[in-house]
Amino acid sequence: MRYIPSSPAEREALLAAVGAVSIDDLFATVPRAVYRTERPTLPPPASEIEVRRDLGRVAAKNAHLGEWTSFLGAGLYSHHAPAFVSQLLLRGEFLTSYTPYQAEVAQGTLTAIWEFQTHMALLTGMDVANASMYEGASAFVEAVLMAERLTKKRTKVVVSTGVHPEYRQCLRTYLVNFPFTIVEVPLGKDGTTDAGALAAAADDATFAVCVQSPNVFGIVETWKAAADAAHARGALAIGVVNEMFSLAVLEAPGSAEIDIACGEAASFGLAPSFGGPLVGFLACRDAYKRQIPGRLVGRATDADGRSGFCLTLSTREQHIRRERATSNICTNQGLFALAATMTLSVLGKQGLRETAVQCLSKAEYLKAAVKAIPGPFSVAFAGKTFNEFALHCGVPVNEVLRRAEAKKILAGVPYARLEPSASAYRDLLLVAVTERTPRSGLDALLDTLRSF
Amino acid sequence: MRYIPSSPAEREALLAAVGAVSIDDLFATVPRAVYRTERPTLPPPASEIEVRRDLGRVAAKNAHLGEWTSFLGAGLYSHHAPAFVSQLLLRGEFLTSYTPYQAEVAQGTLTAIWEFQTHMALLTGMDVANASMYEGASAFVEAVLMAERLTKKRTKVVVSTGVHPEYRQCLRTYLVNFPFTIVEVPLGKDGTTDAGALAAAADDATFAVCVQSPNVFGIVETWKAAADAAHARGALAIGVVNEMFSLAVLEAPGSAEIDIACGEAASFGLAPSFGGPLVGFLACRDAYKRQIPGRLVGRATDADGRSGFCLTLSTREQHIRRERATSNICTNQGLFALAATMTLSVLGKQGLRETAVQCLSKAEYLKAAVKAIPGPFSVAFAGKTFNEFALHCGVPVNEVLRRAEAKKILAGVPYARLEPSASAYRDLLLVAVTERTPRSGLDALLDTLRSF
Amino acid sequence: MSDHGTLTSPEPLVRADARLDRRRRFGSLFDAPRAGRVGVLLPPLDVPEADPAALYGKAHRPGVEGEVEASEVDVVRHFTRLSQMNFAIDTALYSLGSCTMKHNPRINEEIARLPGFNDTHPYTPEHLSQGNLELLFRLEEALKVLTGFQRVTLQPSAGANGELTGALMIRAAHVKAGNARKHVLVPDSAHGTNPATAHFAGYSVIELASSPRGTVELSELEAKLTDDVAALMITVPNTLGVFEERILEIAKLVHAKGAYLYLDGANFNAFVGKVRPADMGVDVMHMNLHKTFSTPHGGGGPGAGPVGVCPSLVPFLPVPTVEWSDGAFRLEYDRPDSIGKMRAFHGNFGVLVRALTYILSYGSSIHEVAENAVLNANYIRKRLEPFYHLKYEAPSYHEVVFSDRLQAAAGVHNIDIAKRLMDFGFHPPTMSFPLIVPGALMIEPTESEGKDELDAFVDAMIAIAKECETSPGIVTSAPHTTPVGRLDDAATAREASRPGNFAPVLRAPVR
Amino acid sequence: MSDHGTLTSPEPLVRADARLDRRRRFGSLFDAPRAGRVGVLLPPLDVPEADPAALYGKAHRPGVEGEVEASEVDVVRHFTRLSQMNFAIDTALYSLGSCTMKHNPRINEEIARLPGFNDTHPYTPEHLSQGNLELLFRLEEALKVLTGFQRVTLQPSAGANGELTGALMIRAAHVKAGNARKHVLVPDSAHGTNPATAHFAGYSVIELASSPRGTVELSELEAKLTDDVAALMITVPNTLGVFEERILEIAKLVHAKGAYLYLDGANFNAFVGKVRPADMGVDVMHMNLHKTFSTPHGGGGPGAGPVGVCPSLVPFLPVPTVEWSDGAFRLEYDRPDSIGKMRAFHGNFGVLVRALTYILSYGSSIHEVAENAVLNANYIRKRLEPFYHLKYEAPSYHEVVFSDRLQAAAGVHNIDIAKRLMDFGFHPPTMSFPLIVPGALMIEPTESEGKDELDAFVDAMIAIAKECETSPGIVTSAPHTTPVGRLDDAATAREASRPGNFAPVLRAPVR
Ligand SMILES: Cc1ncc(COP(=O)(O)O)c(C=O)c1O
Ligand SMILES: Cc1ncc(COP(=O)(O)O)c(C=O)c1O
Repeated sequence: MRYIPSSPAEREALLAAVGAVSIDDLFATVPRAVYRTERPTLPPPASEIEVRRDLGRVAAKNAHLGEWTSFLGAGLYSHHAPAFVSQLLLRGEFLTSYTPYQAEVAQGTLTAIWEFQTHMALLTGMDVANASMYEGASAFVEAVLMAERLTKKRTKVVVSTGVHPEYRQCLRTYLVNFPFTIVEVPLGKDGTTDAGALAAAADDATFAVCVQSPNVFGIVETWKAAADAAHARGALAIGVVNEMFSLAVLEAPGSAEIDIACGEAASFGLAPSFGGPLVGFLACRDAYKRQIPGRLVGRATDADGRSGFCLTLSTREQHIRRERATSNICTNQGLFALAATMTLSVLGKQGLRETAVQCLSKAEYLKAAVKAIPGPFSVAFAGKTFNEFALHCGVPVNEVLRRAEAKKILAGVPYARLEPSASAYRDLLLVAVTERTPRSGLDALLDTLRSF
Repeated sequence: MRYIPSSPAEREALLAAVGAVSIDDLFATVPRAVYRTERPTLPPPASEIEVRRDLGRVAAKNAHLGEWTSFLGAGLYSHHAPAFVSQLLLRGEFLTSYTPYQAEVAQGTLTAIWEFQTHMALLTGMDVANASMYEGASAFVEAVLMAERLTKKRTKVVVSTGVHPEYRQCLRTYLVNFPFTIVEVPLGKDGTTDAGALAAAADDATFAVCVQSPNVFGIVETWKAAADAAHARGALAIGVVNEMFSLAVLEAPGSAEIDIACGEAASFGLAPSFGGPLVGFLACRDAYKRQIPGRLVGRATDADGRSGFCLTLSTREQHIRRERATSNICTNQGLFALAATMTLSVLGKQGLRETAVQCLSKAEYLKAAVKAIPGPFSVAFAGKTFNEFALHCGVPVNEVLRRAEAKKILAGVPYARLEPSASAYRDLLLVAVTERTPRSGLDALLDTLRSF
Repeated sequence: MSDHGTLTSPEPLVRADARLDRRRRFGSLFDAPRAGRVGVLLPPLDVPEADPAALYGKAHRPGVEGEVEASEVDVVRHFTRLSQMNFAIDTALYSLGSCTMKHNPRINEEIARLPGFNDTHPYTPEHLSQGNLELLFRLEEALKVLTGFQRVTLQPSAGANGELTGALMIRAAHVKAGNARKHVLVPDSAHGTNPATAHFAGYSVIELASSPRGTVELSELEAKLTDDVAALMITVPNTLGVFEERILEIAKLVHAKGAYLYLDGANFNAFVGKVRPADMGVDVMHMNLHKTFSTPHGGGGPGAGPVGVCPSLVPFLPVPTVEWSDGAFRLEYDRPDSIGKMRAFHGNFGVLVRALTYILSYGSSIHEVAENAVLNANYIRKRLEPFYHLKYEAPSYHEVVFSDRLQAAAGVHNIDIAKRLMDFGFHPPTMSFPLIVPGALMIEPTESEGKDELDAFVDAMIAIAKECETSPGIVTSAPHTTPVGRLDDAATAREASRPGNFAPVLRAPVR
Repeated sequence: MSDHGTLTSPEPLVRADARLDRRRRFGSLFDAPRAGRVGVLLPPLDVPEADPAALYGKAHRPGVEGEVEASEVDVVRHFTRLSQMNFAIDTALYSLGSCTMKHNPRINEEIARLPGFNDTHPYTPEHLSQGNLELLFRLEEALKVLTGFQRVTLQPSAGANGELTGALMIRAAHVKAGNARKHVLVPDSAHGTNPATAHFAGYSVIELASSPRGTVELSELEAKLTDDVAALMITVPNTLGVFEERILEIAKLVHAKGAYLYLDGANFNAFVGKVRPADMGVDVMHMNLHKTFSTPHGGGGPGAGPVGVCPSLVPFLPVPTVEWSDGAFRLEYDRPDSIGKMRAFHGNFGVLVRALTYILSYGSSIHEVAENAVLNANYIRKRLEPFYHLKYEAPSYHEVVFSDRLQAAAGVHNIDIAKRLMDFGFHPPTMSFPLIVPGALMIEPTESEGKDELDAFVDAMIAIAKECETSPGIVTSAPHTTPVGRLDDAATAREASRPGNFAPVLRAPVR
């Protein structure tokens, strides 16, 4: 087999060296009842030629964003991916190394993680950030658990329903076995979380108050409302972001008294890849750093005074602290944290801002045009938005999708797909744009809407 | 501009440092009459997003081999390209370095070239090979010019018409200004070059006798016939190969007294890329190495006895010998010689042989099936073939192509496209297969032929 | 000339003199202020430009202070240079035990990058995602064949996340049966994620002391296996590389108490194609696709941790599952007993594509992976046994765990040996566990090392063992050939001496 | 901390002691016999297997003796390791003058790899190749805009091949006019390909001695410009980086004699977008797309050498040309005066795709390339002038040519300075020409170096100049930090001492 270097003769030599007659000897301690001598019932080995043919056909069955105009978002936005990024990710030194436990032979990975931490901290206005989480939803759960550890002996977490439904669903999954209650606070008419309701829901048992901005309907929330609600009761405020470009035009959670920021950073050039691998992040105030889940890289110097980077504060982690660790996370999203770091580096301050302004401008254009259509469509909420908004459909949402599909347009994500039980939002279609959506695409969607 | 690092402020600092007030000062010695102050009349700078959109659309207008079943060959064959090759070619250390003039910082490139030389020598059965030529046709021309230098004061080159017509056309182009005559020897009934005619054409003024095998009709030639014809008159024999896999099942030119082997090595995993970049090669007997055109790498040791590689015998080259150089070639096909080397390394002895046997078997299957079709088609020549053969069409060749196209099949190359003047061959379609052509593709072509 | 991949004579490749060595060093992109540099161009804005300041008022942010400013050239060079400071599988044997650092085939990367896979949004309607759903379906089928489980969820993001998924399903099943139970048993040889996972599933951890063979001590197990035990989490072969010979009895004992047998499948590489875990009585197991199934580790991730379950746990699988009916694939959310979702969207899909590519590439020969992984580890064991202490002598499978006992006498510890190995061009073994082997050197060569590379590694380890005797200072001051010397020591020491006070520099300052 | 890309203090990064440095060395794949290893799998043969021995009889060859046997792992590692021994633009400033080692944008690679371009056969029918023909058409149009020429052929494979194409067209034109003429004039500062090309076009070369400013001496030109001269081949700016101020007079003189003015466009980077060569009276010029238009040099190639021509040479262009008519692109072969073909197929198409991508990326800002290339070269000149001798003092454009005159006094030569520069992390300048500057150091930074990198390079050059005074031995024994020391010297010396007898090892032996 091409992935097993030794030739049959070399394998014989190895066997002889270890004093075995056959491979079976090496498996002698496997109970005979379960030791299999027949081959697995899989097809014969496939050559690259066959794999390309087989899986190439499978891939061709999907609608991909290179060929379709897409307004899909709802937590995952297709921004520009600079050409060099995917090419440099193929460098074996990045691709085929693992967690930089041994700093001396991993300065490349370590430097990049440290830069990722810096980017996340800068964007969120926080002091520190970790080396990555799996993705937004689990990052959110980890942030909630972290808040609980930091506040001690509290039992309640208040969550805006503007937080992505899948994130909330994950929170329920992970928290079910703890004696915690989750209180969900509904949105007001304008699509923002009602500040009063938030304050009312938080009590002295509350350890965290959580909002997302822009929220799942694309509406810009007021971080301060959550921070005030939390701090009034000695709880921590958690800010969720899954469209990171918004932070180039909107107040950073860290500047608005949010304590922990978390979410999804895939906007920085990651391919959507049907939803993964993405890259979660978690950032917080310096005082909380010892409760951060996952890895952290610090800058240090060696014995000769040379500057370098290494894993640090590891006593938080499972490989040292075991059941008392701040999380069970081990493998994280290293390569895609690197991809986001590369993308951020080349975007830079100016590119971040320009991209954000383009996203905003395109969404505003679309919203204004929708409002001008006399048909059965309207913008669902009056709140301010960034690059996504909820379209209220006076016709069945699926009919809108179908008509758009005929023009190779993916018109948006029906909110019902995210949260089928939320019947009040059954008629909403989430429509997202990015700097990659050309005017012609916007106009084609508008034409579809006008056809109703 | 993203490819120009210095910021406007840094550019000002540079200008100030050189003592210039404006950029125009630096161009002061350009005659004012031709110095342009307006911008070039090109469209505004395009972002990656726009370039992808624009050229992506252009690319989509072509029929590519991933979506079409192809029987196109005629000097360029689409063999398997191992996945790792194109990925490793993207490594900046290979991609963005130049000719390894400075051996100490180019051992990677030098080692790979030395391996390329070795592969070419092994395959052709020759003693030495060079670091690459542009592609097959110009390699052929260089071989002919080399033979002339080696024989001295002779004026005639004998060329089989089985040599690819574009190669022969190039020979005419390059030789037009020298006092040499080119004599073309026609093929016999069975598609091989007539040995008698070859011997007859060679005389004491002849410096080279040239054949290609498999020839342009896919027919296996007898190297020895050319070698005998040449050597009988003190000329050199040149063997052209442009389907290198044939050398895993067919006698090497170097084993059959051919003096110089040359041609195209693109079969080793290179993408066809509409005909370039490919990779030419030139190999010969040791005695002729000082007349080799282009670069050569040798193995050497440094002062401390460490083994390494460096450019050698450079006094043949233009940068030293100027108008007396063995060629004017400077930039060659380095990256694609590397690609071929990588492919050959992973194919290895066994993969080479297996691939060749598959090619042969598929062509034999097709030929046998064609012969069994009662319609207007026949195999044009009785000579033995490797992976390509000439199909004689009793209906217009273009009609065959058209019907095949309807099934997304590229049925072959009409010989008339290569040499419109060769009216005797007007009804021939060159049909090539490789190990990538699946049986279903072969059968689909046969179905098309049966439909006539 | 014997110049190929073997060790050189001790003659230096780099001349020694400080004056001679003027190599450049590069730090972080944040170190070099490059104000005004630009790295990307966007298309011209083709709609009227909105004014965020006017729109957002107080909430407007004028930009991200402190962000990088760099040209494309700067960035490409920076990351190229960074990469050159990394060891990787693509450069040499990477002996990091338990991590299964095997060859990562490039065809996997190619297939995962096909736009039809890579450029698809998870909320694309199902009828336009049939290829993706087919891929998920086929991967689940293949993993079912290899494990013998009833179903496999592909959603977990990594091994630890798979563990948690399994633990949550176990708990859900117990809850449904009327009693969540309180404890999870974990051998003392276990990986740190096992106890951490049990904790995050709401269980307390009871540690099982290993037998002198390094395996589960049945008497210990029986003693601790009360009715309050929800599950036993074991690792097979365990982190010593030793197979639980009495796995069938263990399973019987666990089941007799109504508990579940969880298998940490991180070491599946040792028996894939040779043993189906379900046949051993395992109820639930995660697999690390980034180990056994060759998806790249990427400097720390991503991974994927599919979990296979026995029939009784099927109702509790995360949603959605992929089903085939009426000639189409679809996502099934209507599973009332499901634990819910472990993450947004459908798992680390790109990793799953790579894993299926790998499985197809091996096909019915995939047992050769296990055979050769075990063979290679045993070869290393055999050759190094005269030089390094082996605390547990039971037969080794995919890895072998030595200790620094012999070298510690001369004041040389596992960390020193590890650092010195870098000078010889190899990635060090794992040292942080198993905790039951003090001074551990956990070596896992994987099947993708040939005899020549194994020999080179072994020769280096032997040379170091000799250096420990003849010139231990060379070892304790290693590495000598890396871009930096030891850093972690400094940080760790400082942290230990001032616990809670150590303030590492976790980010660049804003200038 | 000033750790970013500037030079370190002289403190060594690698410890000196031979005993400390045990790094592995790797030679050629041919060195390590790995009999029986396999690197690829083919699909199962799906037709009856033919027997080549039976079919071919005597002509059958059983296989290729001596070929590599290796697994995929071996091969991936080998080439990864090899690459790590190369300097490249992606790692640092690459000062190799005349080669225009500028940033190679990755978008070019991406576009050239689109299957619609990369996986197309040159004999695909024209109606199924409209995208490729459009690409060729658009690139020709863009180059026409930038050069002012009537037409441009994209066929030549590299610069030298473009030169030959141009020379053959010139000769064809003269022949058509009744007299092929005999000579081509070439300044003594010219690149070696110029005289070589003239020779291969059937002309004899007459060298023009340069003026003290390094440019064409008009009196010399007039003296040698007889009726037998077919063309003058000049380079602008020439290889000294000096612009031919009197180019318009030169063109007039040449044309007055019925000769053609050939421009070697290798240095187009100095004036692209600023001057159109046709406006200067140039009749024919090649461009090196791998220089001015950023296509990667790939360790030696490929390149592409399009040639632009004035109206009178259009009939002689190689076939085919690309034409647009009746709503479609087509290949035109019917050009009776054409010189024919320069190579098989349509040129280095993939290189052409990259070049068009680059031109679109810069668009109407492409003059910034020239402006910044010239600015950067002048900055280096300004800063190094106090330390290195400048033989020709005329204003520099894209490159500056120093010499080792000042250092030679201390016994240090250009080659030593070049080797020492490697220790500082930079690729050395060109030394093999221009021949009129003994001990040349030809430095071309290109526009894609920022001020910080220029400063680092200049600092290194200055440090070396100082070393030449204080410790010349360090310089003459350099490099000290590369995988091997000087090799070429040995070979060259041996060759010189035994001309014709030197037998370099040009390949691996068959075992
Ligand atoms: C034995 C063992 N169990 C569990 C894990 C955790 O897996 P992951 O890192 O994928 O979360 C690992 C690997 O790190 C491991 O080695
Ligand atoms: C001035 C000059 N002319 C001609 C050439 C030849 O170009 P090429 O190497 O592309 O054949 C070069 C480059 O090598 C050059 O620098």
